[in-house]
Amino acid sequence: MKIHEADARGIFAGYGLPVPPSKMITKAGDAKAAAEQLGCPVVVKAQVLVGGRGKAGGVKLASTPEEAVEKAEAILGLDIKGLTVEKVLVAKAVDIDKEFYVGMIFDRGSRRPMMMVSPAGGVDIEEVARTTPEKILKLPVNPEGGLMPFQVRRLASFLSSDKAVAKQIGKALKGLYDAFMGSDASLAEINPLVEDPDGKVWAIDAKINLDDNALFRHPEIAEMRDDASEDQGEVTAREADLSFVKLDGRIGCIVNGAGLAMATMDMIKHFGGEPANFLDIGGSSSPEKVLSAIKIILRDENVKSILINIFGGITRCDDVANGLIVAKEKLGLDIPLVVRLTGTNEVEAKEILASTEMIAALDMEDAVKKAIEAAG
Amino acid sequence: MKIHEADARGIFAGYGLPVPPSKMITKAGDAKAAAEQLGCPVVVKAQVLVGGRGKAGGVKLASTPEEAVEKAEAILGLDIKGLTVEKVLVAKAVDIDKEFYVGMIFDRGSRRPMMMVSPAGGVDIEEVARTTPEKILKLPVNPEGGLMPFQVRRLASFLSSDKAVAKQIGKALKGLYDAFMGSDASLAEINPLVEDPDGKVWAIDAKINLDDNALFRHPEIAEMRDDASEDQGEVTAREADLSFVKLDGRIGCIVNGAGLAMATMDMIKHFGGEPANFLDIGGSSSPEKVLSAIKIILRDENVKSILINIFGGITRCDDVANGLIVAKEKLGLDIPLVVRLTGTNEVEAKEILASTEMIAALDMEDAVKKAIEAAG
Amino acid sequence: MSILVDKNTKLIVQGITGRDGGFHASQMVAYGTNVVGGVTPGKGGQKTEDGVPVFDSMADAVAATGANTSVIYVPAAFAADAICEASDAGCKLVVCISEGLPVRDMVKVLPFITERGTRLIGPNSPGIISPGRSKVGIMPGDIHAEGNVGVVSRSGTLTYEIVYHLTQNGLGQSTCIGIGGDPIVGTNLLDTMELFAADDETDAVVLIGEIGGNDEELAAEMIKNSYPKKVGVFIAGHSAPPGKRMGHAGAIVSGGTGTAAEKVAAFAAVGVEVADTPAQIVDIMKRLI
Amino acid sequence: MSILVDKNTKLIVQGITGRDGGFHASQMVAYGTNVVGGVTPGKGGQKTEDGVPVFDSMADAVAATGANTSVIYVPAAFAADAICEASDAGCKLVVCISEGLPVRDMVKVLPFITERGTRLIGPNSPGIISPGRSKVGIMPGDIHAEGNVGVVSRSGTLTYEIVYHLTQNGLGQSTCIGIGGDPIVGTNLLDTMELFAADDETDAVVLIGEIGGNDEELAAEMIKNSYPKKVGVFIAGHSAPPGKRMGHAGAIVSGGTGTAAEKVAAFAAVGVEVADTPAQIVDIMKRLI
Repeated sequence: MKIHEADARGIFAGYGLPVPPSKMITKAGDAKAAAEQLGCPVVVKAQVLVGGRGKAGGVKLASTPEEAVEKAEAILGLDIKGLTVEKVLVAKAVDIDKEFYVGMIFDRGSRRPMMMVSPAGGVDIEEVARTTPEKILKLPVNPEGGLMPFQVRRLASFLSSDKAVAKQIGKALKGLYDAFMGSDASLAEINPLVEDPDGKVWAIDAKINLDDNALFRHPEIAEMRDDASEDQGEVTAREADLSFVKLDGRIGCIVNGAGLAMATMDMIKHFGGEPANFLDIGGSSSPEKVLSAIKIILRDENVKSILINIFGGITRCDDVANGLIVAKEKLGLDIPLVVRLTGTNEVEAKEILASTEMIAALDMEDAVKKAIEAAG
Repeated sequence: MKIHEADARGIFAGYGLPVPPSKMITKAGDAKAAAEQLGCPVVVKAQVLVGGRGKAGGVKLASTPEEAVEKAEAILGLDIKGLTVEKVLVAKAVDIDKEFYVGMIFDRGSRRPMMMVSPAGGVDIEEVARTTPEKILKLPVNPEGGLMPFQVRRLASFLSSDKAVAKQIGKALKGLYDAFMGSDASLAEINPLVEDPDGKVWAIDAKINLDDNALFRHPEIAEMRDDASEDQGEVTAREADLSFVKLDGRIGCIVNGAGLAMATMDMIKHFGGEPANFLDIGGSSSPEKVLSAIKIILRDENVKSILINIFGGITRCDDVANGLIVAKEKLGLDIPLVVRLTGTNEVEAKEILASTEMIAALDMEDAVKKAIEAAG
Repeated sequence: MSILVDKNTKLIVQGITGRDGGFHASQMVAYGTNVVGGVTPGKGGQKTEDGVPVFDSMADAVAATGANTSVIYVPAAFAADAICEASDAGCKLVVCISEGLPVRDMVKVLPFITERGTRLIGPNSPGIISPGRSKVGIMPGDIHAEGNVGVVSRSGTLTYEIVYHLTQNGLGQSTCIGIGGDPIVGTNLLDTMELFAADDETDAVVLIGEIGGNDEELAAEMIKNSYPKKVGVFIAGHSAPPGKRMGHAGAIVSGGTGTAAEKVAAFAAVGVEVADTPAQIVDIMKRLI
Repeated sequence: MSILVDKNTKLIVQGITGRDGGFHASQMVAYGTNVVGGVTPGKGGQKTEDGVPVFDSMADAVAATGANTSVIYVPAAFAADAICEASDAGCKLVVCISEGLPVRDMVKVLPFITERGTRLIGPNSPGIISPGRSKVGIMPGDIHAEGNVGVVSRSGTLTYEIVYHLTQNGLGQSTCIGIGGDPIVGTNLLDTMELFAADDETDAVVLIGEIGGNDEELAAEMIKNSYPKKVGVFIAGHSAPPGKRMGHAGAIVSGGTGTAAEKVAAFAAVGVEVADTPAQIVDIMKRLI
């Protein structure tokens, strides 16, 4: 789950990170009071759950309260990668002398939490990793001992040779580690962590992605979810316990299993079609889930045919077939459905669907070809 | 470091353990108000830092506030194993249906924290271990994961087959583990943890010994130290950074190193004498430490001779010799000193002591024999 | 031989009285797996319809049955505890079917079980099957056939799809293993490739990868540095957009790395054929063997 | 051969710019130990009086020198971190002289270093010496002599006392090791006995135990189940009262167990001679060899 920068700043501040004070506003007029209270200059930042805000004009500096209002007006309502800006953060600006990147992830290789730091901050860290990998230091952390002092010293001294600055950075790194582990994050980063001309260190940006599987432990964080800033199909799918990603093609897909769903999309492309979505109905799927899946796909007007590809194992084919019958009845489906069902209770499923107009397919490849044909 | 039961109860309560309410008092008359406030019956318990209070008459039940005052009067001023009772705890009494032992230590074998539980509670657990070891379940705990739910279930079901009771016990075990680790204890135990006739679980006793080496992390616990309830020689020694244990013999000992100090005491016994103390002046010992050591030994009027046994390594023999000279001057020592110095700067040390009346020894055995002789 | 599970497997099903655990316990018994017991805390003493005894704890179950393997079907919030319990009770192989485990739980579980010499498959794994010998998981048994092709996969149903094609075309399997779709799993592609390398009965390996991470790239590197078996590959997720989690927590292209194209290129660079469609893997394997 | 340290030991001194670390670094250099560097954070780039280079971190020190061993003289509150740092930097042997480490720190350190294949001696150890080859610790070098008696001890100065008698009587030592007086140490009596068992140059072992724990009882059990070397024993603490910590955190008789009498009885039961005084150990060892 992604949360807004403003919420991530709040979490970081709670772990003692040096976050400049800020105010979240939704009306441009409120920027004046915010800027006056914080003291100018301030920075006005679009709060949307995508990267690249700066390039899209979503981050602006203001040196007077009046200018803050102007900048807020310019940013509110902006469209950034398909998302409309409805909130902006007004934050006390910090003079920047040096910029660092500091981040925490889980590392697949070491199977450990891992801290990554770079003295090349403020830019896309993946770009740094590609072009100048020697500017990144990565250290896996044993969770039983936590981030150890010797690791903190090593990471901090990689960023600054100034002892007073390195000490502040070290404190920030400990806070970042604790925030990452404490909130069950899958990513926590500050880009940039900056040193101002007085040698003081500030976290002027904040990003935290949460581990969806651990949200049950953090109800206060789960409440930070901002459905309005996400694709509505994906929100509905999540509520129906389906895994869904919207794409731009004409062929809707309903598949059981993430790997098979990706392979189905790939095969649609392979044979010249374009998938409209990724949709995994998961393991033990009921007729209701199938109904929800079809509803979600039908929200997309581009969809011209729907491909159902099920390899029954834990999923029962008759459950899927029953869901399709219900969907047909309730939604009066008027676009072609191509159905491929194999595995558990396959025979029963075929009987259920025998008298319908749905297009039966022999196997996955046949199904994909028929769905492309049906989409026209 | 040992702390009073009342303080241990406070720590346990902070970790959510079911500790009945109580009041600490120092005047018998205050027992009335305490008993009235808590509600009778109450139990009045001597607060001394030794075990076996019950057998010594230091724990009594009172069914009225007046009786609580009587019992407090009887207990205050009592001598328990050489310590005078100056504080009593008045605690709400609990009806006991079953008694359990639950405790945490560090296990040398597994090099892990270890939980020990027994359904034979309320009695000396070491006696249980000797006579019916099958009544004790011990589980080492990996500190990175903590006490895991499956371990809690196993331990709790060892104590009670009643699910509702086992659940409460499980919660208490988690609290005990957290209290042990959180306060850097070397021992934390509840003996007994009890089940009352309504099936409710209570921690009616509390014992926590702290790891002296970790007290720097717990200033609030370090303040619970009660010097008045300890041997004054040992308190003074601790303040002088010496390791000292008082014994009953006539020969004082000053040795560098715990093993050598024990071996010196053993040898005194072996040759028919009795050591008056264990005293380790430690590694890098200064002349001041030697002076402090002699002062502490001289507090004991039984001491008739002092044996100084030093094998210099990190300890310098000349430092010790200088300390002896200073002690002689300042304290006007009139009891015989037998001195054995070997190792680092031995020659210098012997020069320093050459003109004194101290009895020089060739080796450890010679020194011990001379000290016994000198004590007469 | 096959790897990890065979006729010597003595299995305990953790969560056997639950819906999924109960269903699949029966399926495994029907397949011929030696299911010696089940565990559900508080339900010890019962027997399942198949006559499998239920115990309160893994310690009890292992003591009573001598089990060496466990398979886990408990809810995600309790799965980390179940894994540790199985390991602590002495199971040397634990297969975790449960999905949705917090990653932080996994990083704490791994040192615990490693210390006890336990291998974990999963979490979020469809399980392992050595056809004709033992099935430990949720895959449909009847699509498999005995043979000499090892299959290792990050997927569930996609594996069934490919195994189905293999079996239909006379390519039986030594062992099929789904390592699980999470970013951090107990046994990864490389670990499994090593096990197949040492298995006499496995002549060739089908590797079914997907987007996310760099396990496939590392496998390609391993093959380059000499690998004793032939390998055919399928990669899912060519059409996946960056930054989106495609179902599996581990299937996400981030920062332009972990793409299907990169993985295909890595295999191509070391001369390993990658199939365009699941069915094509049959042709590749027939050529290799 | 000797055990653990020899002419191949390349040593880093952690805390080399401190009082104790500096003094003993010089002493070790003077003894002939191959001290290749020292570490004190923030003091990298300096050199000691003996010309030993100082580094900011163990990672730097090991990278620059190829060191395989470290010895630690930092204050107790920083010692756990120093142990982990040495292990993480690749040292396979770490000797911790510092005393006063919280036990909770130790239980967290041990899994960290075990995973990295590092052996820890101590904490609160006087160190290890293989006479004539390498001295890593604080023991006086000149009381030792080369020979074929292994010495393992829970004490410091008591070990010197006994080694002094051995040397005076012509019994040189292969290696002398003080495992440390804390209740939880990285390498215990048993571990060390196993190392001596496998050492060609060690013909007999002197075991110096003390009250507390049951390491000595386990050693007796090990000897009973066949031990390839002769063993002589001294136990300190016969006159220690129960419940009192005798200096060492580990030296405490609790609940009537861990007494010197029990330990002597355990050895007597398996036919191992226990000396009444430190000097007597010489007679025992002369009879044994």
